[in-house]
Amino acid sequence: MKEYFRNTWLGIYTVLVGMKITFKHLFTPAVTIQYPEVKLKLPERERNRLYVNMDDCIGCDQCSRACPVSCIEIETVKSIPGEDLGVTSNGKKKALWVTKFNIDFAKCCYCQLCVFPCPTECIYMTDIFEFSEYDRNNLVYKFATLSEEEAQEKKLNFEKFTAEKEAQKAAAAAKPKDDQKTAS
Amino acid sequence: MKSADDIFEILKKEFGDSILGIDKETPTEPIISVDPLQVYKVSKFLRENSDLQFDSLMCLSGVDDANGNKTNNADGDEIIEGGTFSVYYNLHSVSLKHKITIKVSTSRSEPKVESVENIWKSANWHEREAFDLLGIFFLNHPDLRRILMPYDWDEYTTEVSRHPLRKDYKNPEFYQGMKVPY
Amino acid sequence: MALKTEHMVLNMGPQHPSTHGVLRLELEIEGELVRKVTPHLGYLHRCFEKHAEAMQYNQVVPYTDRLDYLASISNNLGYALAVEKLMGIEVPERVEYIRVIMSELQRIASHLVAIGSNGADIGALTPFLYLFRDREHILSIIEETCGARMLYNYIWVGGLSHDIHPDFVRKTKEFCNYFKPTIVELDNLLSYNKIFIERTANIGVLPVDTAINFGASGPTLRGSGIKFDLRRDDPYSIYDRFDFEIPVGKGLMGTVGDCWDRYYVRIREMEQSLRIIEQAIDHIPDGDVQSAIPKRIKPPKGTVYKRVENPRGELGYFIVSDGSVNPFRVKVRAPSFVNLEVLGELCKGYLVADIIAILGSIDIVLGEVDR
Amino acid sequence: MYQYFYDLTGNTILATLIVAVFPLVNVLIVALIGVYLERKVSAWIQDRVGPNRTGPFGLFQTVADFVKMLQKEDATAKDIDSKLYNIAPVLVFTGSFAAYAAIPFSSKLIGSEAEVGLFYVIAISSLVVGGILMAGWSSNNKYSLLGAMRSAAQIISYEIPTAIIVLSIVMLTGTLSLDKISNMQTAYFWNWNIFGGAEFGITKFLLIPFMIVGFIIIFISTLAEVNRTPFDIPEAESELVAGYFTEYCGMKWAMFMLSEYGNMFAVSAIVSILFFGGYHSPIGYLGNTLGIEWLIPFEQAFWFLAKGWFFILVQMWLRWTLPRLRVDQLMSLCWKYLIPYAFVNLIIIGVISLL
Repeated sequence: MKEYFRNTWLGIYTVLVGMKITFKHLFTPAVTIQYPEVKLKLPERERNRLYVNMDDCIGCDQCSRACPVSCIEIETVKSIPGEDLGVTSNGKKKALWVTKFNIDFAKCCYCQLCVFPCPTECIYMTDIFEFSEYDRNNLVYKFATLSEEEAQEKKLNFEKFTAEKEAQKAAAAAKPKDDQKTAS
Repeated sequence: MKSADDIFEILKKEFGDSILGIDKETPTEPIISVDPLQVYKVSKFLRENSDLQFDSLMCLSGVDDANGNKTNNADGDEIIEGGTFSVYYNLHSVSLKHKITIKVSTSRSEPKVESVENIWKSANWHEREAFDLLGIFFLNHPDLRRILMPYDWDEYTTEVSRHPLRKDYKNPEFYQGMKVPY
Repeated sequence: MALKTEHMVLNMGPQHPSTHGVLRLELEIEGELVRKVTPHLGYLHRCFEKHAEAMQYNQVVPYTDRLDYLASISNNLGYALAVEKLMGIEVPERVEYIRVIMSELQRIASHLVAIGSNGADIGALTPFLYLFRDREHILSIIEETCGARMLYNYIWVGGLSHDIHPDFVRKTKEFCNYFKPTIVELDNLLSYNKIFIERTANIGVLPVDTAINFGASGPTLRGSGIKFDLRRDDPYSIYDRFDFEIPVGKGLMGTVGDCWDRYYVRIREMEQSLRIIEQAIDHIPDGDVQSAIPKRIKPPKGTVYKRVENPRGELGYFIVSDGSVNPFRVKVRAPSFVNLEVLGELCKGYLVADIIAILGSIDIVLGEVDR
Repeated sequence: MYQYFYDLTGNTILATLIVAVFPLVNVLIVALIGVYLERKVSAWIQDRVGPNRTGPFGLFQTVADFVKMLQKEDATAKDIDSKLYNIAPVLVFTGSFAAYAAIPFSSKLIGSEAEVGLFYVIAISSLVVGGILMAGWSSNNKYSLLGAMRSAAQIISYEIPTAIIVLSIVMLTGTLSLDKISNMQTAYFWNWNIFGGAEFGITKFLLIPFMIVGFIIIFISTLAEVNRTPFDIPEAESELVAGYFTEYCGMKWAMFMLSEYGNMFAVSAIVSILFFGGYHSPIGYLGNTLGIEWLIPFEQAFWFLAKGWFFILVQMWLRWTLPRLRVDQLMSLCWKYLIPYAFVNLIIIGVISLL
């Protein structure tokens, strides 16, 4: 019988305690912020969208090798000795034309493994997180600065250059044989 | 608190040839290898014996050793013939606070291991997962079905793509009309 | 002639408001009484183990985040400790201290979600929002240090990805003082509420021997009265330097090992985590957190099994390496995968509403169950 | 009021129509404000802001919901029992709306001064059970069937404590007509039944504790009858997804919501009539002091609505604090706790009323 009354008393008492707490919360100001108008200030180490500063990029392919989901595609073309490709901010001489530098943000898992190995720190994470698209293909960002024709033209130069080198090497290889013939 | 060697001695004395040996060089833990069809008796002994008392199976993992030779099967896929699958049992005794790892290796063509399900209940799903992902059959397991892969995975897949964790696994082209490769 | 009755099979399917993810429970019920529960898994299977075989050792860390996405720091910690043990790397003191503090913060955050969703499953929606408001503090502290809120890729093999933020220590202390009174408020609002006790006491009682036999671990095991905590019984990193006790279910509101005990163990565990943080926060030695990170991780050929006290239980990594850069096989012993097996045993003879309460008290995360 | 309109219009049908429109308008307004208030109160309790995008302070939120409901396609499952499926929402709504016939909004504004008003209200509100069972059975969905079975058991068993407490009040007042009961509790608040009714004397002070116990019991049991937390088991979101109205969408679902809020107001109106003096103001009428006769009915209507809304707010406040009971605990609470207490209360009030 005692249990019966204890249950009733506990039932009423704990319900009232609960109600006291929620009543107190009726008057505490709201904790939530109104997102589109009020934006949260993100810390500076924030890891959201990647950005590649192309004039520092030497096309060393370190970041695409480090990426676990392989969402970075880079294509480079060697430059002919004559050409001048400029110097990166920390003084390294650039030797490769980066014809294609795509990051597929639909696949990227924002783990920041690509930022650490980059020798010239040209790839880093910004705090932009609102970049949703209607079509998934728009999420593939093209960072390469060379336009299509320039890329073609660079490729052609390079092929022409290698062809000339081949020819000279063949000629050089052919010449010593003549010497041997002449010498023997 | 028994070291791996004493446990090996006790087991060797008890079971003789079905304990195949102890491997101490490879790093981090000595591993006792046991004959796959005796594993039930050995485990029962490991659990009941007063000074061993391994009452909790920490983890049971199936591994495809991929030590066979590579050949091509009928429709040109590259598969591994021969070689072994091995199942590692990490055991731990809550009361006596010592640990041991038991290894069991079976042949790859028809992998059969004794199930330890009614010694440690937690082995039930681990064994089902090893069967599902590697194709190791656990004899007299209560309900050996697939646990993680879809139930009708067998109808849509060829021999080579039936168990995903095998080293020679190849993605099926379609699964229920959906293109599988990404 | 006995009336031919048939059990009704109710499908608490992958899409259900309180199965903590995509878990399908096939209930055989007779009226409201549940006769048999068969869980069906695999709806969130993302082949973590197959991925891990194609990745290098340091690239697997972001994948381990996604196993138990509510406690990713302890997933990273487990994986990092396993590979460090395989390669025999010694980690500087500063890294050890930061790892302990971070994993204790993560434990509190994960318990907050566990308790909140357990209460929401039973109908009390308000505590869920209060707990998420507190969890926001922890997430912003961690976000300041490593840039991400939930999936951190923070603990690497041999060190950490970032050093702690300059005002990390101040903010953590602030959080500790802020959090203590909210636990008391939660206690009054939910733990001692008669209806909550009525719904959880004496429900889903897990006896001791089935708990050990099924390999349950974490709050599910400790709820049944067994004082087994990896931080104390199989100490890893520097947990043996801190004194904290291990809360155990005592059956205050019913029999030992019922839903209420598992719920109450989690609350006391949060207080213990606060104690650990307060002891560790003032003695973080200085040093470089990235000094012991090997340039190229190529562990020797061999196997390792390392286990860590994840907020849901014993998280074990079994790694087989064949000496190359990619791990040969990574098997994860997920605590929720093993604790879920107990559900079949636990739910016989209870009502449909209790299944939800029991599932909430075992606190599973499907990312870890299906890997 | 009917007489007033009959003289005005002349034919009976038009008059009854006008009289019937008043409670309907009230139910719609209650639903309109109720849904909005439910979201705002839950937001304030949970330290959130609640809807504030549609109109100033989010006032048009319910209008937006209503329009959404209107334009929603009435998708029904394949093999549902269409006749029952369509009647169910109508039945549930009429069940809860019919209770307004006997409720006096003010001395002038009353549907029908039926002598057996209270008896009629309790009887008609059990019509809802039929509707819910039909909804649960006809939507051919296991969860709805479970929800319907639970709610049938719940509403039927919680009518008994309500009936007992109503009986104890009727013993005191002697009449079943709601109008007369509220008239008995005239003038200031200490004449209300909760404070022992109008006559002065020893019985008034003896009655107070039992009246308070009676009020708590009837408040809990009417809460259960309306399926509000902690008794919202038929549509328990976390177990049965949405109970008996899982398969309904669009206007049919809105009918269920309308009847829920209508029922909430009807129930809190009955509680306020029985215990808190119906439409009588606690502090006397402005009309009397200023001598404006026609103002009094409006003041009475205001006080009646204020009390009704106060109880609705308390119901909402309870909803966002307490977890949900299980079905068998619900039954044991009713049969083992509420009914015994109600009986004891009945006997004691009976004895006191004889003094």
